[in-house]
Amino acid sequence: MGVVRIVELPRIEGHLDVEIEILGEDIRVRAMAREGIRIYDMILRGREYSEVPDIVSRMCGVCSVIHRVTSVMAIESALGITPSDDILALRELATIGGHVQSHLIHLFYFILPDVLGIDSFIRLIDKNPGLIKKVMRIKGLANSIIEALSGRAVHPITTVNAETSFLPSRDKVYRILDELKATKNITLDISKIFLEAEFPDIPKEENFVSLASRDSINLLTGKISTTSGVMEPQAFLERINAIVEEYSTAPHFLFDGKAYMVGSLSRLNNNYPLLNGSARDLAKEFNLTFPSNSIFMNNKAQALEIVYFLERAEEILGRLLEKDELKLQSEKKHGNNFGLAATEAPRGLLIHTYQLENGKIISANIITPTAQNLKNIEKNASEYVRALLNNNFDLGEIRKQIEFLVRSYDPCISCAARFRKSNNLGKKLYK
Amino acid sequence: MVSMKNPYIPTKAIITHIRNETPDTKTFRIRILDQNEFSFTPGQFIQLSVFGFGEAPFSIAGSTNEKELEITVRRIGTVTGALFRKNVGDIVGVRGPFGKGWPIGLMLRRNILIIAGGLGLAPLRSLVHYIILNREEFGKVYLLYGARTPADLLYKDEFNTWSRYIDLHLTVDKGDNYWKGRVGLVTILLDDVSVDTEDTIALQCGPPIMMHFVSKKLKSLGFPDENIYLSLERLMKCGMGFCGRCTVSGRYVCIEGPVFCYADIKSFIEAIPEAGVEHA
Amino acid sequence: MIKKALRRIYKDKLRLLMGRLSEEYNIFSPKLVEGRIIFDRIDDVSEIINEYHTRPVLPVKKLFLPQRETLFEYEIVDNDVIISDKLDLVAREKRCIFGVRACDIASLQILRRFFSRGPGDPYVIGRLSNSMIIGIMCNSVFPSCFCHFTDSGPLPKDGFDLFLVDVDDYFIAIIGSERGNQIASKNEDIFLDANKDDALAIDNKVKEIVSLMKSPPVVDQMVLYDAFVRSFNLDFWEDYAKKCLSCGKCNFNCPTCYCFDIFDEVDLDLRKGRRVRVWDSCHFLSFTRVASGEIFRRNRSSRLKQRVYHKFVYSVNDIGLISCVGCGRCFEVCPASIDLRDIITKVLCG
Amino acid sequence: MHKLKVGIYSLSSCEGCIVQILNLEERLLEVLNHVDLVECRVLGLKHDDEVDVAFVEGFVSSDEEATKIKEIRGRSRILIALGDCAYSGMRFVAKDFGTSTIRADPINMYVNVDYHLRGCPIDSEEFLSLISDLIHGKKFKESSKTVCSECILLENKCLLDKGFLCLGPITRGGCNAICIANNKGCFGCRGLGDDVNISAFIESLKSKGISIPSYLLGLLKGPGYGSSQNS
Ligand SMILES: Cc1cc2nc3c(=O)[nH]c(=O)nc-3n(C[C@H](O)[C@H](O)[C@H](O)COP(=O)(O)OP(=O)(O)OC[C@H]3O[C@@H](n4cnc5c(N)ncnc54)[C@H](O)[C@@H]3O)c2cc1C
Ligand code: SF4
Ligand code: SF4
Ligand code: SF4
Repeated sequence: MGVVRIVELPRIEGHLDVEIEILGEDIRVRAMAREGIRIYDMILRGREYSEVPDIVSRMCGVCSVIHRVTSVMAIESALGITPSDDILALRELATIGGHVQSHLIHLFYFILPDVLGIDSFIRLIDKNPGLIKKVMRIKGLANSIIEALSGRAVHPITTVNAETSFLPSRDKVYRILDELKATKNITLDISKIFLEAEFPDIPKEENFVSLASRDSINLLTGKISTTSGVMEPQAFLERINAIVEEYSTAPHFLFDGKAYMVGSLSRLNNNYPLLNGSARDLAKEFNLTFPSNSIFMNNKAQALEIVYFLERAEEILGRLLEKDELKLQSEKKHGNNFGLAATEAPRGLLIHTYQLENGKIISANIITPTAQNLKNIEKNASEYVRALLNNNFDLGEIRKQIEFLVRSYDPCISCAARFRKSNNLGKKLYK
Repeated sequence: MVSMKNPYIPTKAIITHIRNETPDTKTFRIRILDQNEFSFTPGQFIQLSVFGFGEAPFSIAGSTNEKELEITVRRIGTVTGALFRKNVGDIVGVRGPFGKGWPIGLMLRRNILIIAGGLGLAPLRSLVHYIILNREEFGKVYLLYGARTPADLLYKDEFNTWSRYIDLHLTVDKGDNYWKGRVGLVTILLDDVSVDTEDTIALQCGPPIMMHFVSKKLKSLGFPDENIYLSLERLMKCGMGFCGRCTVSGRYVCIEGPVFCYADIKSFIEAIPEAGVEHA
Repeated sequence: MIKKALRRIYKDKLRLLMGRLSEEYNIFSPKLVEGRIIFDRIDDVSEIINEYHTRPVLPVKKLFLPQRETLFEYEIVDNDVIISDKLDLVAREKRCIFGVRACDIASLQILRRFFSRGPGDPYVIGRLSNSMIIGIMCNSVFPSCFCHFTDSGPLPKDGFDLFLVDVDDYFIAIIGSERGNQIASKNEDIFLDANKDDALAIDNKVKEIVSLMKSPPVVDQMVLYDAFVRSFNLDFWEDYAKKCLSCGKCNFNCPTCYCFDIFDEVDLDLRKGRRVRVWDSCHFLSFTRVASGEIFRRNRSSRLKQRVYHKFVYSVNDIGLISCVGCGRCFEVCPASIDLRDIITKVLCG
Repeated sequence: MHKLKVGIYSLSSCEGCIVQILNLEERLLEVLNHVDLVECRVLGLKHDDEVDVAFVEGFVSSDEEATKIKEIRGRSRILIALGDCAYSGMRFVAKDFGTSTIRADPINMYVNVDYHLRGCPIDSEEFLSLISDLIHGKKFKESSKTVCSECILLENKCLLDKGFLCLGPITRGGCNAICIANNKGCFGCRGLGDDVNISAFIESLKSKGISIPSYLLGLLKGPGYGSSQNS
């Protein structure tokens, strides 16, 4: 039947082409990252470690918070610094702000048009201004959490750490708490739009990877949970490998030779028992069951997470306010100059590793969620095409559905893209 | 206590007439509301507000005996751009007049040599009108005026009238097919007239580079410093000597100027390049 | 020896006094905000800090000529403009500024003189006349202080209502105006009679402070003026220009730098707008940029000289006073550490 | 009144400048009352026709992107470079980006740029004032202040005096010294100010005992390295 190329898939973060090739029974979908090269792993070499957080936060404008926090934690681990619990709590708060912001952009600006059959969220300005205002209010709230903790919503300025002990003023904290309380119902309202939406059901996902959690859904620390068990991040790193596809400027990752999925859905699949509060009630109300094998459920998982994270933020703030003084001193032992941090970005597992020498970076490796998802996207999209063909969908419709499917992974190509097709950099970086 | 009137607040005024002078220059006639007359000395300026865009200084180009005021404006930026989009009947704001104008007292019964370049004719036009109205009070009057091209000459349709009273000489930097007059910088016109340097007051206004050369030439012709006057252009925001932007050597161009005597300028410690005064 | 009337205020009575004053006046004072001491409105007298050893980051001028101020607002309706003057707000507010040091008091006198010229600037002058000034004498000096040289401190000559000199457990209050006098007589329980030694105590304190100060040898101000006039074209200015970063910090931090910019701000509808003024700096290239693109002080040295000459020459021509009060703020904040005392010494020594 | 047709485009970038625009929330709605946003991939808007104003974020890293920026210029009346990527090829954030093997060309290497909004990310207030100027037909003027002077207006304590590196004295203002207000030295994401004095700045760092990063010396090298392009 031929080849369909979706050029610069609209409504995702970054530039991705998707090529659907149908040659009889042979169906292949290629996720072709087109973002120009932004080789962060390379430009970090030779830099002072203190410059790293400012630079890596520029990997992505949507998830700049988590990149910043992850790099700081990896460098701390290289220097033998263990941040105090209070520092971790403050960082988790900032991260939550980032996640909620990112999920809202994904769900409303990117996915909602698919649900409503329109081209853009901004068409609702006239049709449903009330909804737009609600979404903007919650997004504003998420941003104000980031701002209070790190100075700016995009490319945060500080990361709570021992060196720059920066604390939000109590004023700001109370304002945020008030707003969290005042907007509870709005958050529930807007999440329900996705929880009640009908999505296609394709039970194809199998390999879910995320941080393993103990008492709340972990975002910053912990082991990694996979279908082959829970393991230390280092062990996980040894079992994944990057493939350089000549059609893509981003690496594609496999775990034990197989495609796997990271993101909201993986987090909930692996940690569902920890989902509590209103999010849990909502899951029950809408008969959602986790683990789920459908990628479209990733959208519902994000909607639940928005509710969960905002309640979690309220809880953390309340807890911190009760303390007379926060402990911002970190423990310092001798570091061995190698640092690794595995965290949960809005879109899934994120790993930064750095090797230092005399305070300078000699190598860096940043493994982003989207890069880890790309193979999975290709695999599931191929199967979805087959299923659609079997149901006699025409190419136009198939194209739409594939866009929807790819979008549901919430891909972020800005983070993932790493090298140029024409040179061997990719091969060098990922031997 | 606080004085009654707030000098930062412009008086409302209405545009009553707009005339195109050149492709980028227009003359606006403005009537100040609730005010029957507007008195000023030629050489003074006003601050004109276009609400929403800001305020800028413009020389008064009209006649002293008229109730309405005229300014000639070149479109160059924010305020002038917005003014050009205005129509007859639109409201603007006016503060002023500000500054000291041409030294009319000193000029009485003496010969006058006026040298203007480009838009610099605007503040001199009101002087020309004044002289014509009071022609018998002055001796010989020369007006040497240069523009870039014939199309850039301001107030062309007044030249005939002017010529009946004063000695008008024109030049352009670059002529066209119809131009029969002089071509060259305005300084060449100084060769066309023979003035008595002792009893002539020279007044100039124009781009800095023009005034620089004119001053040099006047000096070489033997004009005493006391008989040369020029109008300086500096950035000014308040017009009342507060914002500090227009000072030269600590002198406020908006209140002590814009017209300065060359002899004064020479005593300034800061360089005034447009007057050809460069210390150090 | 001081000629003005003196009283005694025991330190534990200060808050009581400020409390009473706050019933009539809005109180402004140095106050601790996130680790910095800044001049600001205080809601409660407990915010008045007892710490007299650091001075606010920005001088008191910001309370009279704010960093940013709306001069008037307007509304464009059909083809008309309705202007609403913001001056009323200024005129209505009664303020009491507490904790002003001698150098800042002197700077207010300079601003008063300057902004009274011509039609007068009703905002600055309005605030000056609505504000009661309660000064306080420095207990120690900063490394950059040289108010003795400029004859502006440590004891101010005039321009205050009350001026407190810190002596052990009490203040000697110098009555500087009729308004100050009234306050004293209305609060006799707080303003006790001064002891006959108190005038001497002030004298000693002044001597002590002056002896701590690193100020250039005092010269007659006309001598200083002439020396500056003679030095305009000397080469050493280039050396300073090489060091100066043209960052403009010295302007903003100087209690007597007043230059400003004015512009209009308008909402997207082009209906409601306001005319705003903000501080500007003669160190910026844009300061003298005219429409034709000409910049009259393109050389860094000409801009640096503009600031310094304004203080010691132009200001004397204009208002009869030098407009440096010897606070040293400009070089305290200067990233290049260009010390004005150094410049003065150079100028005086030839 | 004719509403301006506006497009937002991105080349190689993190799209943070667009996120910064989206983060205006309700104020963005007000802007959208006055302009027609006709094209923006992230928002799913396609237009392929002429626009009055094109905002472009990101730098050029391939021939494809070079073609794309020329195509955009060809159909836009006013073109605005958004952020440090588009303005300088991200040199002011990543300092030596683009000087090595990586291609990161500022867009004005390929097309005429009418205005720049500097910073990484752009400052939302500055974006709003640019939009307002465009709507009202004014010329946008970027700040002539330095970050250092904006910092003192906020009455922050100087970080240089505390011994931290801060590029405020040589960096063009307009961000309201947001980094220093958050207790972190400016790293110069808005590029150099008017007539800055880098060698004097290096001297002053030396005298304060602050170690001098190598890129500062690099800044001294060539002319045109970030000098004002908005004039
Ligand atoms: C005493 C006096 C009398 C005058 N008389 C007249 C007169 O009779 N007629 C007349 O037309 N003009 C006159 N002028 C000049 C007039 O005031 C200016 O043309 C006017 O202020 C321009 O205002 P604007 O808002 O339109 O321009 P602006 O928007 O202020 O800009 C004008 C130009 O300045 C440059 N510029 C300004 N700021 C910057 C910046 N930050 N960065 C880069 N470039 C910048 C730009 O090149 C711009 O095109 C007079 C000026 C004075 C002082
Ligand atoms: S010039 Fe310097 S020392 Fe003098 S008053 Fe201003 S800041 Fe203080
Ligand atoms: S503070 Fe220092 S470096 Fe900055 S402009 Fe003033 S003199 Fe120059
Ligand atoms: S302070 Fe410096 S680094 Fe921070 S936003 Fe401003 S220019 Fe950029």
